[in-house]
Amino acid sequence: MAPVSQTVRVKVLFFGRLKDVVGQSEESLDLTEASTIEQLFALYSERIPQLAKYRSSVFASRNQEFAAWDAVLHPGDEVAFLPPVSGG
Amino acid sequence: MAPVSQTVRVKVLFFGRLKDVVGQSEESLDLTEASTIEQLFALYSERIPQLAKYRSSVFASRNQEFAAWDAVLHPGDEVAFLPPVSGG
Amino acid sequence: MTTVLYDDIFQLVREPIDPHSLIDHVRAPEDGAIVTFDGFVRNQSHNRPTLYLEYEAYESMALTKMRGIAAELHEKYRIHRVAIVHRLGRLEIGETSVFIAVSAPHRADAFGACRFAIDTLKRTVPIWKKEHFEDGAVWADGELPPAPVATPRAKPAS
Amino acid sequence: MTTVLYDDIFQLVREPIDPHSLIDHVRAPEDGAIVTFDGFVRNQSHNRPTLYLEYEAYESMALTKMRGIAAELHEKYRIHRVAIVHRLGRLEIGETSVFIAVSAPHRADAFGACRFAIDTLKRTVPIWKKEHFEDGAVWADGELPPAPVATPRAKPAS
Repeated sequence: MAPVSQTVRVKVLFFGRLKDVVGQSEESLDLTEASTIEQLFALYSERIPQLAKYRSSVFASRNQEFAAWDAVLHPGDEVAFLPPVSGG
Repeated sequence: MAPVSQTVRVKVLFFGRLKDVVGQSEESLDLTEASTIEQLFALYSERIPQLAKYRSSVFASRNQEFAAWDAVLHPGDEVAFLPPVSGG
Repeated sequence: MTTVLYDDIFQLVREPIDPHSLIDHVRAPEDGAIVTFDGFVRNQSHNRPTLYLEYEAYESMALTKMRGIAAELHEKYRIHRVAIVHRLGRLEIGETSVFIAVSAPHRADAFGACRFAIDTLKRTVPIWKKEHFEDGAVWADGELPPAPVATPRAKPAS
Repeated sequence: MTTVLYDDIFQLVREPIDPHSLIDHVRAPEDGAIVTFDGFVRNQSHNRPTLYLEYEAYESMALTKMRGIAAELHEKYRIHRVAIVHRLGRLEIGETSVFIAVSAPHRADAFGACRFAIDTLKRTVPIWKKEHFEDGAVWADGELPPAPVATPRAKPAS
């Protein structure tokens, strides 16, 4: 059978200064094709150009674990973009 | 002038297991000639032979500071014989 | 797979932290040492007077990370119990933002584990601090996680 | 000769130690970190159940030594205040025998100084512990001071 294209619904979270830049802390997003975390961030950077300059200092998590930027997203994943942490 | 021999009065303290061995914690002693801390300890070891075996593990203080065994005692000195410390 | 259960505490709280209850929790007669770390709000940052701080967290991940730190402490050190609590929201000068208590039979383990816990928390737990000054507020410069994340390239799609 | 005054605490006490008042004493808004060490009576020693402990001290020298440790901490570390308290007399299982609190602007100094303080106290402050067991009591094996004492041979008699 040929693969059936279907949307991948993910939850996307922004924290710290990224939340301020994006203007929201959380949204659900339907990706029309299999995407990596890198591609997801690029999608937001198209929408909000000033986000791009944070790319080098941002960390990503998937399902509450630090994740690689080339990790491929699955339906139901929770992805977060995290500035360098400053707790303590 | 020839030196005049005179007694040197010192205060001697024992702590921890040394106090148990000596049977008292404190006494004033008149030394009939200039003595070192080593000689003072030897004096007590003559009186209480089992004290001698503690010599290698004992520390001495003079006037509340750790002191060398060959330090010469002066009138009014407070000398203490201290087992290895175990505070904390 | 072995599951080891420890009676540790991990909390994110919005009320003032009570160190005494945490110390009481980790204290047990088989121990002999407790080391605590109390991090609290300084009255200045880079020589600018601070008005107050605000902390926010990615709460679910932060709690997972705090639990992970405690598990690592039990692996690396001979310790008894751990309590790690971080406060969120608005904090005034002098208020405790993070409190860590570690009990152990011997002091070297208690010191090592407590130090490891706060160092690791500051690098890996997703919490962020906004510093409020007379003339505005800034997000504090943060710390980078310790090592690059491995790429799970070899993992087949399921 | 410069005299530097710090608002530190050194105490030998015969009543239970109150950590909270000591922590409050060292805490100040210019700091950001407090590290504490709490040493308390274990329920066993070398696998023998302990009934209770008794501590005695050469009190005048012990206080001098504790003051010297604090002075050394201020020289070696960038810290703000120190509190060092040791209890004497009879202590029951679980009771605190020694409590140390150090405040500092940054955690590395607070940890380093607190660790140095307890390590140095255990080697150099004249305090002794008698352990009471079911079948008798023994003086605990102690620790040796760090270095041989220099001989003041060159000093002329005055």
